[in-house]
Amino acid sequence: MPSMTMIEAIRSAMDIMLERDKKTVIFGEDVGYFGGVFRCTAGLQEKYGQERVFDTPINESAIVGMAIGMAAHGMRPCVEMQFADYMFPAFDQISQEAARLRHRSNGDFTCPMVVRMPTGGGIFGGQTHSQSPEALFTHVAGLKVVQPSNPFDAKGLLISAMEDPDPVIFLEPKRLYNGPFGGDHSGKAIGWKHHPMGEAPAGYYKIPLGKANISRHGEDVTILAYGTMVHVAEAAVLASGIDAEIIDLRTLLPLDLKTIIASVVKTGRCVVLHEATRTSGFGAELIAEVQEACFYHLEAPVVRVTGWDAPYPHAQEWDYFPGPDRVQRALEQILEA
Amino acid sequence: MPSMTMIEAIRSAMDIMLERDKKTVIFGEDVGYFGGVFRCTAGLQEKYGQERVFDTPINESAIVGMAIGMAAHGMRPCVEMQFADYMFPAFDQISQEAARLRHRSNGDFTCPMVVRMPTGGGIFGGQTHSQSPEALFTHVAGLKVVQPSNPFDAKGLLISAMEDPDPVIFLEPKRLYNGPFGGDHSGKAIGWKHHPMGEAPAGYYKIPLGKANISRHGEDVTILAYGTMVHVAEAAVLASGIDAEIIDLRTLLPLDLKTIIASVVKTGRCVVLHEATRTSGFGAELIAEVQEACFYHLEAPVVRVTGWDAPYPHAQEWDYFPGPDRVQRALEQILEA
Amino acid sequence: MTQLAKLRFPTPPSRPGESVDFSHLLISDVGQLPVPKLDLSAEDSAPYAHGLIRVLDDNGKASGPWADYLKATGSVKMLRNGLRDMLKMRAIDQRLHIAQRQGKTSFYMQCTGEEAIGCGFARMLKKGDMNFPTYRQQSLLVGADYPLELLIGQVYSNSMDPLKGRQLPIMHSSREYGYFSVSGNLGTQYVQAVGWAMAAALMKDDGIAAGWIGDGATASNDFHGALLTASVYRPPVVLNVVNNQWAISSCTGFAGGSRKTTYAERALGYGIPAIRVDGNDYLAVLAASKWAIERTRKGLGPVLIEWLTYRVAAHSSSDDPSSYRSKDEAAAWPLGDPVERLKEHLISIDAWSDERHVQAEAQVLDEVRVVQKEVETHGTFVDPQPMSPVDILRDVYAEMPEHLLRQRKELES
Amino acid sequence: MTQLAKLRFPTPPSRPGESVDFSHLLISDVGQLPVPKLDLSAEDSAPYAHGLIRVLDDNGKASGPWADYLKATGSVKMLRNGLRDMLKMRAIDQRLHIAQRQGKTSFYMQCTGEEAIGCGFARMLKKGDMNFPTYRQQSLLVGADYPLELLIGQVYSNSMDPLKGRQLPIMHSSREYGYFSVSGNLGTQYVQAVGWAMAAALMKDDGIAAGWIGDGATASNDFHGALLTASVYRPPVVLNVVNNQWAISSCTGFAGGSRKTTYAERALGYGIPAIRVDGNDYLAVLAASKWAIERTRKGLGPVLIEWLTYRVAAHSSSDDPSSYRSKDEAAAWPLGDPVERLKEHLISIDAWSDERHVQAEAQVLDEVRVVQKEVETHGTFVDPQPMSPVDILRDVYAEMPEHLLRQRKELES
Ligand SMILES: Cc1ncc(C[n+]2csc(CCOP(=O)(O)OP(=O)(O)O)c2C)c(N)n1
Ligand SMILES: Cc1ncc(C[n+]2csc(CCOP(=O)(O)OP(=O)(O)O)c2C)c(N)n1
Ligand SMILES: [Mg+2]
Ligand SMILES: [Mg+2]
Repeated sequence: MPSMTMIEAIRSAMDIMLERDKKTVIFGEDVGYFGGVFRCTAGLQEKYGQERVFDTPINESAIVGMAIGMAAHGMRPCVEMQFADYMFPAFDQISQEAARLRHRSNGDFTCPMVVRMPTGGGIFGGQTHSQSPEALFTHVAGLKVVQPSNPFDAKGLLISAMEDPDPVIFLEPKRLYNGPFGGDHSGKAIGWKHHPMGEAPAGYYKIPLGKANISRHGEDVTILAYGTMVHVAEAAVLASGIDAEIIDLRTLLPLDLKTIIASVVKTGRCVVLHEATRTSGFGAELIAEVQEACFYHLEAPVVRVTGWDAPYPHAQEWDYFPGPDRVQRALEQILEA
Repeated sequence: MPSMTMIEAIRSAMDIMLERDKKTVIFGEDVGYFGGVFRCTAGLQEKYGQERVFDTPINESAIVGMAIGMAAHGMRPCVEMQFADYMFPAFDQISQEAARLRHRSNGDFTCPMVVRMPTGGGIFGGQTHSQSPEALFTHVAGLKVVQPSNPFDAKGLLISAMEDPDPVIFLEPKRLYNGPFGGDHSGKAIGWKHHPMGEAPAGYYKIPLGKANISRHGEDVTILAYGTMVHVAEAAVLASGIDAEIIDLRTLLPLDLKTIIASVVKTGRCVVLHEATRTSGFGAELIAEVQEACFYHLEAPVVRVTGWDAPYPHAQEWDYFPGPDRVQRALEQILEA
Repeated sequence: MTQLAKLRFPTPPSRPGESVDFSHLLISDVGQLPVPKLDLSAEDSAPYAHGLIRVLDDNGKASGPWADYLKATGSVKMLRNGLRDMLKMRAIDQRLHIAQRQGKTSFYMQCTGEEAIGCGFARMLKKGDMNFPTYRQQSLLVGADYPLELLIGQVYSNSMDPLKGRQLPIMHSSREYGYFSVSGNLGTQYVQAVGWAMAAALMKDDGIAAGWIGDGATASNDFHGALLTASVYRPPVVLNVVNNQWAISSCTGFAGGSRKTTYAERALGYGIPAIRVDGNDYLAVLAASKWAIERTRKGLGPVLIEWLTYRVAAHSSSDDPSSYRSKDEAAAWPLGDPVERLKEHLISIDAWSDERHVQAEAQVLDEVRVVQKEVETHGTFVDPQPMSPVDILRDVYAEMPEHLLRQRKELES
Repeated sequence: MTQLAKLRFPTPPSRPGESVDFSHLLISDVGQLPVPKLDLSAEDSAPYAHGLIRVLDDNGKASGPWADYLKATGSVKMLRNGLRDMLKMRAIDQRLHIAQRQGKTSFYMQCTGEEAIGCGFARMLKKGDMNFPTYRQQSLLVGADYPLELLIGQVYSNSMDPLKGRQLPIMHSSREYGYFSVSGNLGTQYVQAVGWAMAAALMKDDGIAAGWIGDGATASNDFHGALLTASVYRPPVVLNVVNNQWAISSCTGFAGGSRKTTYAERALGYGIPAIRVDGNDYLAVLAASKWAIERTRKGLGPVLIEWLTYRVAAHSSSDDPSSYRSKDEAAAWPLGDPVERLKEHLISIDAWSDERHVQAEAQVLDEVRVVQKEVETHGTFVDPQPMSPVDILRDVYAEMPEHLLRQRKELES
């Protein structure tokens, strides 16, 4: 199997869908001729032409609004928000329009659309290039919310998303675009070439939405993570020697609660990770479900390791980022509890 | 003390602040001459003139954007979103601009502003006049989020909000505007005149932000609620005869965790209520904190009674609304657990 | 001393008790504007954006180039049908407004005074075209012969409602009849119309899209997004602005409408040609719609139409306009009433009479009443017929995911 | 067969390897536009919105009514200072761009080619006025004599940074120097500028606000919100559009810029007068700024200025424009380089010389270098000086609420 970066995997998924389904269109800011500021669409306009892959004005609400109109007509738009931080102008179109169309028209109109966006910190982007808004999307009934942690999943999940009959928010952890990242920001770059999940079939395949992946089996504590934090969890487990089970959620909505429950029932302990600010983050939802379903199996409160409740600072990025030290400490504490 | 509806209480707070502080300005759609579609600003333009109380174009982003500019300059804008459902176009200005200004400018610019909005269902408003978006605001560091459940609190909290140095989201449960509502939608209207919390001083007073109110003392189970659901909780408690402690949160962010913990430690059981859709609602955050802080005191999992994960339907409003029956059932179940 | 800046606050034509002043309205005489070529440019459309396309004068006489343009395809029968459409629209509004007052529905919104616009425009569309209407564009449904029982069923949220009671009354949806699901959020759907039109072009069908927005809602941000994307990609979309002078209680001045600038002119800065049309003149509506739709379908790019009209009724059944404007405004409206004007015209060309009019009014009222009665047997708001609560959870997704299945259990318990 | 609609996709002046075509640009000759009265209306501003205000011709000669207008208040000294400002701006950009390449800062954005605009505009403002700049308006700081050590400290995110390293380099903030905190989100601050101006009017101080936006960002929704609210309330705000032809990799056509319509013209539909100015002509910048600011301060309402210029450098230190446009574009830009043009003009009136220029360049470079060195002793990106992590939690609120106190404990543990 070829080895791919996450960028290449995402590009490959779009390439395949452009090829397979003439109704697929791709657009966004700098997405066309240039191929996207993160290069995810590089070469696609040249290959498929301007009518399939094109640039847009800098107006995220219009990008999603156009996509809704196209999807309702019968096309399959897959659009890019240049950064997740810039989806806010489009949040009205996403949450009040796209997510509701099927329900409010009783299925007369639907909205099969994918909105891709790079998310998370780790590139010194400051407060407007680092946010993780996944919790906001998971509060919207009618959306599906996906976040891969590696190229293999990214490609398979994106193909599933592009074939899904409902609107899907596809969050791409930008710190993982070129290689796995467990929190070691000393500058040593490890590419996806040296990671097993960097291998992915060249052709069409799918990873189903709504299914988590147990990325490490363990007995003592369950770690719930997604995106970059999966790798941070792995680093913390490696450093601590703790026998943790790491669940890579992959899809946040709908959530694979079965896999989560089975694990927590087994381990009796659970740590939840995310990079987003803590209060009302998606970790809260995970804890609410876990404590309800596994109450009688829990031996300690579920704890969360998250970004602080503050804007993502530029220079102090690593004091903000919930790195492996903080995760390790949480693991040690929960095992003592 | 005079008796007031919630509308009158809110109006009185604005009236007093317009009088006390020349830097106060009030604006929004239909807010000026007409006095607001819910009449909250009725008479204020006539009393203070167009320069203090005025109408705006139908552009929520611009309303908040203007308010930010004014607040940064030194004024104290208090603006209205006609319905909380229509705050989405302004969510970018609120979450990415207002909430961050103090932090990102290191205090050089600040944003003392109040954004009022009617929230919740109960008036057959359908999906675009019924939503409860409080969870979204509580995920934004830098905001304060308030929701009163009665006229007395509404007035005191709004005055606090209008004097607060930071941006405050002030959610007004529209179903409570004219009277308490515990879920009996048979048509029997009870006004605030017949409720003790309908009495409020005519003059200036404050209820501090960040302090919950124990609206009923009890021993067996703690109910966490805010806005309309406080009254639903009371109705359920009355109907069931269960000795529940009802905590009216009043401020969701910052949260009065101390009061919550003290109660749950005492009762060992906790039910969380809100009208918003369940997944990633504010209930999740409450559960996350409660289970962490009170784990060794809990005798049953914390459960939530909420709106369903669907758009608020028009005709089936009462099948959607988390009424006293559902709350009672949850109380009974948690006491059996 | 320096002169200090002072804010300006727009004022309406009247406040309660005041006399009405509509003198600020720019109204050209009938016949002043020729019918331009279909590929009219934005620049050359300036007189059309500032002027007013009219066919009927104040005495019901049709004249000028737009009258001739219409005659080439139109017929007297078409006009009589148009009158019937408008009478039907008015009858529907009246009946449903009363039904709301009787508690048979929770909410209603009338389009009184604006009937010509949708009734006429819809007659010029083809199957496969798609309107993106606001809540006040029900006349498009009447002009498309939408089954009355569906229209009324939706308003009653009963078992005849094609939307299963999920939507607020008046927020219709019908793919088949070219009426996109109304959302209730202002502005959002204007840019969706652009997207639909882009899809039509990309998929090489010959459909067009028509966006609809109120004068008040042109203030919303997505108005700009729609004009901009239409200007950049030039898809087949007609962008309609229904300028009825009011947005609930705020006058059109709060959306930037003024003596000096029209909404049509806002399109020119985007390089989109625009025309301004007497929306209370059914013949002008037909003629302008025909021109704009033909142009658009031919791939000549987007066009904006400002329909000048007046909101005669309250904003909605929850509104009482007497608290913010003079009761005399509707009567003082210089462009009159669309039904009266068309009637007068038809009578003047001996194609109609007062008797036939009275007859026709009675007939449509009867038609509406009969259907209404029948629909009411399927339930009303005061006398609902039970629907399955589980329907709330259906159609949130194509398939019900597990968390909704769990909630369904809870709901049914 | 019917002709089908086909979408259009804008094209740039060049792609890599292609020859450059700027023939679409509307450029009037020097001296064509008289200086209008301060209370110019939107209608009467049409020639100004479509034309181009210029003072310097292609040979550096100043002429025409705007040159005279400027002479009435300006002086040669002012022009020489302007040249120094621009040289300083360029030196700062060069040094900090190199510093970024050396890893001393994470990010940088140059304004090469656009220096005249901010340097000139700022010189016409008064204390108490407030700019709402984008990330590329650092020339406003130079024109306001903002202390170099603060400017450089911010870019280094070190202990000299007035913003404590919280913001991305270039996102300065200074109330004192009239530079509102840059957010990084495009468009949002344009309408905040309107709000600030409204506050100035309401609080009866004589300050004005100046909004700034790039051509690409005029596509953002808040551009409309700003124009609309400015048009409705008429507060003292100057709305600036810096049209530098590019938005990262997309040409100005994707924001609707075209041969036929200018950004300035977009204001006319809102009833806001607008002028279009050669942004690479320091004298035109001074003259137009003076006129617009004076008009605004006098309470004559908002005005929009489109500054025609060219983004010579990459979008940012993360960008490489050679992959999307010809390397020859900057050289082919018909309005030349602002520094060269002002230099040439000053030499032509015997107020400057090549020698003095070389000297001045060396001098400002030295000045910048000295401050830079000093600032670097307080830490750089590769060699940071420890800051307290707890600073992250400060200033989220005026007072740290309990949940942040708990997080603070966690952070310190
Ligand atoms: C985003 C948004 N903001 C506010 C509202 C509330 N609202 C409903 S209708 C209306 C007035 C609209 O006026 P206009 O666009 O002129 O249409 P008209 O009612 O005159 O047909 C307002 C403010 C809304 N529906 N959506
Ligand atoms: C809302 C939003 N969307 C996207 C971006 C990403 N972005 C940053 S700069 C830029 C291009 C802006 O171009 P323009 O407004 O012309 O300004 P210039 O860079 O030319 O000065 C884009 C798309 C952003 N910062 N904010
Ligand atoms: Mg209107
Ligand atoms: Mg630009």
